[in-house]
Amino acid sequence: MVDIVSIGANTIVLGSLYALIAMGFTLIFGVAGQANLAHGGTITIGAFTAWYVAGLGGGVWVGLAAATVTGALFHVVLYRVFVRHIDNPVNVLILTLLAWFVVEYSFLAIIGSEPRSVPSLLGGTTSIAGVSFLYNNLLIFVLSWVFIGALFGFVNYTKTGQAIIATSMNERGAALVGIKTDNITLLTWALAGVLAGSAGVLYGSFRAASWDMGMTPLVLAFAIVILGGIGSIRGSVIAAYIIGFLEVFTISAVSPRLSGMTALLVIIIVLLVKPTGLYGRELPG
Amino acid sequence: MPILTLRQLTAALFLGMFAMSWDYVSGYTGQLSFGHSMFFGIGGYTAAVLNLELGISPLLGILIGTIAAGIAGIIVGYPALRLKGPYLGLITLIAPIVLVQIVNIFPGTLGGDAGLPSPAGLIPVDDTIAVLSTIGFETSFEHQTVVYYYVALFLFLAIYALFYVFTRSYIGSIFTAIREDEDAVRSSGINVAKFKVFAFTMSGTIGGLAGAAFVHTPVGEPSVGELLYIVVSIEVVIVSILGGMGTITGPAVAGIAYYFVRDALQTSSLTIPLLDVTVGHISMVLFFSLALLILFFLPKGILPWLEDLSHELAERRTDQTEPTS
Amino acid sequence: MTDSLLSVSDLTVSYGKVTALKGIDIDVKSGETIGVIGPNGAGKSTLVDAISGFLDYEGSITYRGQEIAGSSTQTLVENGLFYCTERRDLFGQMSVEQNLRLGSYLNNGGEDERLAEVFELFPRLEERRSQEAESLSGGEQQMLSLGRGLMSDPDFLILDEPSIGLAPVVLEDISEALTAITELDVTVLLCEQNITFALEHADRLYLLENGAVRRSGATESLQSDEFVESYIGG
Amino acid sequence: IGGSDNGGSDSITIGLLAFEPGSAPQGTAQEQAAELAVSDLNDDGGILGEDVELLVSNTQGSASTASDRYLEFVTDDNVDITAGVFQTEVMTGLMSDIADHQTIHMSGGHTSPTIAEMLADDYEQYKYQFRPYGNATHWIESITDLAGHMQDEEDWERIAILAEEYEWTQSFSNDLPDMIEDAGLEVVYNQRYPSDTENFTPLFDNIESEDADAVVMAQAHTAGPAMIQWREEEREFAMCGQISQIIDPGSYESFDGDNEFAISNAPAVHTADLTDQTADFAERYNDEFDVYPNDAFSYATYDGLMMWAEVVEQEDTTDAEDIVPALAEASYEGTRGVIEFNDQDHEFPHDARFGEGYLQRINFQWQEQDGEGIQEVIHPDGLATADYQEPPWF
Amino acid sequence: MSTHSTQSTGDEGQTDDVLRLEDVTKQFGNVTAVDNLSFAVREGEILGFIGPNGAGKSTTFDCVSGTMAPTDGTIYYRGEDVTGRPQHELVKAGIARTYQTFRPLNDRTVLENVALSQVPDSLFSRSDFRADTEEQTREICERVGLGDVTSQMPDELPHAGLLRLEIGRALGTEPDLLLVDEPFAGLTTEEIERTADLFTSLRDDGMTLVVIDHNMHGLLELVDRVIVISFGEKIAAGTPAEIRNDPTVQEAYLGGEL
Ligand SMILES: Nc1ncnc2c1ncn2[C@@H]1O[C@H](COP(=O)(O)OP(=O)(O)OP(=O)(O)O)[C@@H](O)[C@H]1O
Ligand SMILES: Nc1ncnc2c1ncn2[C@@H]1O[C@H](COP(=O)(O)OP(=O)(O)OP(=O)(O)O)[C@@H](O)[C@H]1O
Ligand SMILES: CC(C)C[C@H](N)C(=O)O
Ligand SMILES: [Mg+2]
Ligand SMILES: [Mg+2]
Repeated sequence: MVDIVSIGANTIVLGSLYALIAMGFTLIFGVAGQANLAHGGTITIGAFTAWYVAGLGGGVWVGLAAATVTGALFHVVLYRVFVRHIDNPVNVLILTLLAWFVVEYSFLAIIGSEPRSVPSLLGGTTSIAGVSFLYNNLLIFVLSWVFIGALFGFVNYTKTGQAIIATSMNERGAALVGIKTDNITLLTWALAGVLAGSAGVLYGSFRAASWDMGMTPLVLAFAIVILGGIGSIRGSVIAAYIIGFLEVFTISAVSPRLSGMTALLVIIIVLLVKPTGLYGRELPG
Repeated sequence: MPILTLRQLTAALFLGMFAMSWDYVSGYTGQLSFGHSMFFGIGGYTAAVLNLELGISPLLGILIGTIAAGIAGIIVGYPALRLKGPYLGLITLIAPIVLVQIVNIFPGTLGGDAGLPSPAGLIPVDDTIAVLSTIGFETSFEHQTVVYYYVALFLFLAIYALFYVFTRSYIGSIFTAIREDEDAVRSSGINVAKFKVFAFTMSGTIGGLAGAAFVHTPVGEPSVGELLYIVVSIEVVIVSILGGMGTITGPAVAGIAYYFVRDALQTSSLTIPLLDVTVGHISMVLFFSLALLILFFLPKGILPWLEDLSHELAERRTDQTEPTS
Repeated sequence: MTDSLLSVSDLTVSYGKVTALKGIDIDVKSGETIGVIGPNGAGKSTLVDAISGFLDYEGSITYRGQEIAGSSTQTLVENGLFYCTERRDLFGQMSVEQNLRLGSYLNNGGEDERLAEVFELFPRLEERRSQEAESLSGGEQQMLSLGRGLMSDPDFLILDEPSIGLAPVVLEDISEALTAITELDVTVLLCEQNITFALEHADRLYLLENGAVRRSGATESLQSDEFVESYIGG
Repeated sequence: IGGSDNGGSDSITIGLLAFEPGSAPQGTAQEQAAELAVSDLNDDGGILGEDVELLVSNTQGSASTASDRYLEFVTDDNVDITAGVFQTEVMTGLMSDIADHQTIHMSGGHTSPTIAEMLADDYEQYKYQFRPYGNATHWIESITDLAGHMQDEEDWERIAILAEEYEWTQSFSNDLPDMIEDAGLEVVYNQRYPSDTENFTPLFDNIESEDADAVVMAQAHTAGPAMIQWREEEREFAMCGQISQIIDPGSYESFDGDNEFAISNAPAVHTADLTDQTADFAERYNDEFDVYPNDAFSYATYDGLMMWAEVVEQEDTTDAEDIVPALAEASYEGTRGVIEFNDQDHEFPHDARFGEGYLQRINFQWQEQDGEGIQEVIHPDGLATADYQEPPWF
Repeated sequence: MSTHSTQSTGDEGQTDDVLRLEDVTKQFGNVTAVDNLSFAVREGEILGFIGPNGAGKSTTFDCVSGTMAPTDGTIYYRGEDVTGRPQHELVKAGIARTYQTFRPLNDRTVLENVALSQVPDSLFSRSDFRADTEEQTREICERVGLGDVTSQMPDELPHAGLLRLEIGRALGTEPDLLLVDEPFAGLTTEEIERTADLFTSLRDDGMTLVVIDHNMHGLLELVDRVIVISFGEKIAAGTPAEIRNDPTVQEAYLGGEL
């Protein structure tokens, strides 16, 4: 039985979660032009930070705050120590991929393969227009939109935001107008770390934290950025909801066995028709 | 050489072949594929299913598997004309993910997640082979291992030679030119589309050939874990980049090294002093850290680095012999 | 030479084995317009790249009395330098307006007024204000590059071949604009191939050849110099 | 030529193939059980008067790595027996190596009937493999019984089935529905889902909209998100099935109690008195490793090795050609009951027998007592240690 | 090497027109870059193609050379309708062009850059291009003035060198019609003369050239005939002298100069 109301409700929650997951990736990849596959690792780090802090009795909100710090810290280190010195984008891609694997296997060795449950940020349920929502899911929705709004405003309407884009397009040009490109890129990475770290906490509270939890979010983030079109935050948000909807719809109304597949096939079709995604800009060079 | 090393070398040779097939299209033309396992998988599964279901001989099965993978190459090559960079990367990444799901949906013929049983061997090594017995190989396992080692070696060398010839010919120079600037190539009067599709087709064909042969040897099984998973594709990319993109030789050799280094770390029971864990326990952490450092310090890859190094040495030597110029 | 804004002495720059500049001395005083001329490959762009902090060098470059080695381009920009490069270095997928506004990245206030001035100087840019820089015509890109420079309200403007690719009418406009700029006490370092243009604006000239200064001096005095005349040719 | 001839060395060697021992509960449990077996055997004077030695290798969950490690065992280390492996996808690839090397393999956790079917197809080739805990077809029988029991006790009528996309879950999707219907209940939903699924909300929505009383889950990897979402979303159906990860006695802690009220089928839990040895073994194991035995990984690995040792002593040889028929005939009183293997004409040769006097499966529920999670047996009746508890949100 | 198709399709073929544009229009969204432009290029001439910045000159070249298809209109090359044909086919038919912003292949030497246009455009050609074409490639390098720097990398070249490389690569395709976009930009007077001499000698060898440039000294001395466009439309055509004195052109383009 296909229940349109619950499909709609689930899409809203899932799309928000996916948008949140993709946001940090969009910032570095779409806006600053570097594909950071360690994003998957940052999500894991965020989730386990919250789990650990909550386990120490710090409470999950403190855990969330801590996760923003560890996420940012990881990115800052990754960028300062490695990425900054690399100019070939393919090498950035592979290096961050390897960094992600190092993070994953470190968690496997230290924590083990069993999933851990990150406590909900908010317990309980409420009912809106006859549909019941977990407070935790509403929180995801709200937080996601707060981040989306903040990021959108930041990138499009602040000088620093414009500087991020400028740096990604032409580093020499950015230096010429007085942008401290190094600081700007570092800031971008740190911000993305904050986003990915917090996404990890929410993702973990919804789906359990485990050493290999980064894969799905990473593929999702990648797919979302591409489907939305590189460089477009709006595109990413829309793509997140499209993918969320396709997943929910396929599971509910078609077959769970095809759940991943429909979204992927739709992406292929969209890209064949619009090779730069929904709102993408032409790639440089 | 110990018999097990020989066997591992056989498996490592296949990794080298997979990596070469990636390098041919991605390293040379710059069309990055994150899902090359689709070709290994299509080649391998086609050959295995034909043999298991229809009893088609391994050789014919491999041929058909190779062609099927080549056709897949054409199919991927066309969108590659429209899609650039990461957009293409995503499409190629998606393809094997979808294939894995298809395999799961048809567990009957395709074996599901557990894989299919091994199809017939490429070369039947029923009993012991006289020649080998005289040089000290005893059991039929040893004989089989030796025979398949040579099969793999032959295939490896053949593929290497083929790619080498192509990439060192004018085709290679067109490929790398496409990687640098398609418009410049077009204005030189060259049909870029034709060469791009060709690169994918040939890469797919050879990747499929390697995959198809792989499942007919004792070192390979027709299973999603060995042929289709994202990690398979990713490994091939890592190997090629560490070895040196766009060199064929680099990925070929790095494929073999990769296998053995990883294996050595995994089986090491050495205890790391301060941490008090064995190397084996954190082998993957060490392995990927090592790979990361290599990539960081040798951004062009190991082979190009060695080449630069030897040039430098050679220059220094000539500088010494002719002190003034 | 206490009032030197920029002072270059014994500057040597190499690209690997190629030595592009071989011990050059140049001096720029506040408010001057200096022309650097010379054949292709003489080292003009190398010189201004080094001055703007993009290249490692031997010798000395001081800007406002400070050695620039070790300080970044950005710091120089903060100190009033702006460099319009030969390659233009625009932000390809940003609009014309975004490119211009980024020109005044470090300046607060007055952005809109300057934007209006630039649009007055190059009406073409106003027409194209939301078009991506990359898809502009060559000449339009050149205008944008200059416009972005003006947006920064510089004290010291370095122009590398600003006349490249500009239609004669536009060149006239730019010429006027440059005159206006120099009248505002902006110091200008102008690398030019277009001799007419250089002669028109420069107070003093340096003639570079093969990485070395062949002649230098006040424009009028050099105009009658035999060697320079032969270089300027027909 | 049998590779299992203990070529003159003066110890008996066991090669264990474990998945991430020390990191993953499955491999860790296998390693612990094998260690306990080896120390018990050595305390008892070894096997055939020789010391017993244990080698452990990590399969990394990959068929090709497992194969490499296996070959090292049989060619370099000359092991007398191999044991372990918990993934069907790894085992499938290994079967041909085992056939080539003709060394006995005591399996330690993989559960797909297909492995036994390989023996049925070509016994001579694959006869070296034994499974002292049977296969998934027994799990679904036990689960059907549970369903019938709950129909009586809790009015379960409508059952949903959700199976993770793995080979071993095939019988859950294909055979279980008929069995449940035969037992007089209704199967209202039957789905397989990809093994990387993390979002169960829409699946649970569907199950709820079918008004199911309970869902039977067959899963070995996705229990984390499934438990969390079931509990937090307060789903109004019971959760049972073969939920591999919650059989792990440590799971209550790692899941932070999210698996409270969930039911799983299991070969044994430490609270179940399957035989008078069960509790004793579990306590000894807990004393040794500070954790209770986990699933077949612990119980069957231990039993399998002890049974093999007994047969070796009895036959006075480790030669596989002698031991295979002897094992096939043997009867051994293990920690969970009497182990005897199906013979070669059976549908599932060399899988342990189930039923009266042999092995049986239990269903337990995670319940909380004084802040601690405890695995209470709720079925079958004879072994039950507690009554079923209904989740408070129902 | 390239077999130029010279067959004419019926009566459209004006024998001495190498190239003819009829009502060519190119739009980008709502920007009309080329607007109903028609003109012809005669065999063996050097045609100057000028106009203000953004007038649509480069875009016209793009349409003619197959870099992009025009929105509307027809392009005839030697009487044959070639509108919208892909660039590589047009190159084989004999149309080559240079780009205003240089596009060297930065991974290879000058010689190898030029050599690319000598490479066969077929997948299984057995001709080893190195042996029999290296000679030719070197000759081209000599001719455009890159003889001394054949083994340098493009990023080591000064501006003028890159320009020569751009011309060298175009010559490598052995064109009949060469479209040159701003060859004089950034060159010294002396360099301009050298480049102009090169073009004249190419014309003497039978090539037809269309040259865009803003340097009126250099251009007007070189060309036989000039076409002026503004806002994508033709505003004047004639000999250099006529163009110099045309008030419309002075107003729209030349300004007070000359
Ligand atoms: N990246 C580089 N690598 C090697 N050599 C270089 C590099 N850049 C410039 N050169 C060389 O340095 C010399 C000076 O070049 P530069 O660009 O400064 O000349 P220029 O006077 O600006 O010439 P133009 O008028 O053509 O712009 C030239 O011989 C050039 O070949
Ligand atoms: N992709 C595009 N999208 C939008 N407008 C474009 C695009 N490409 C070119 N244009 C516009 O078309 C007009 C013609 O451009 P073109 O490059 O042909 O000019 P041009 O005559 O060569 O000028 P210049 O002498 O400055 O090089 C310009 O105004 C330009 O901004
Ligand atoms: C239930 C699990 C222990 C089963 C195991 N994953 C298998 O593949 O058989
Ligand atoms: Mg210059
Ligand atoms: Mg132009």
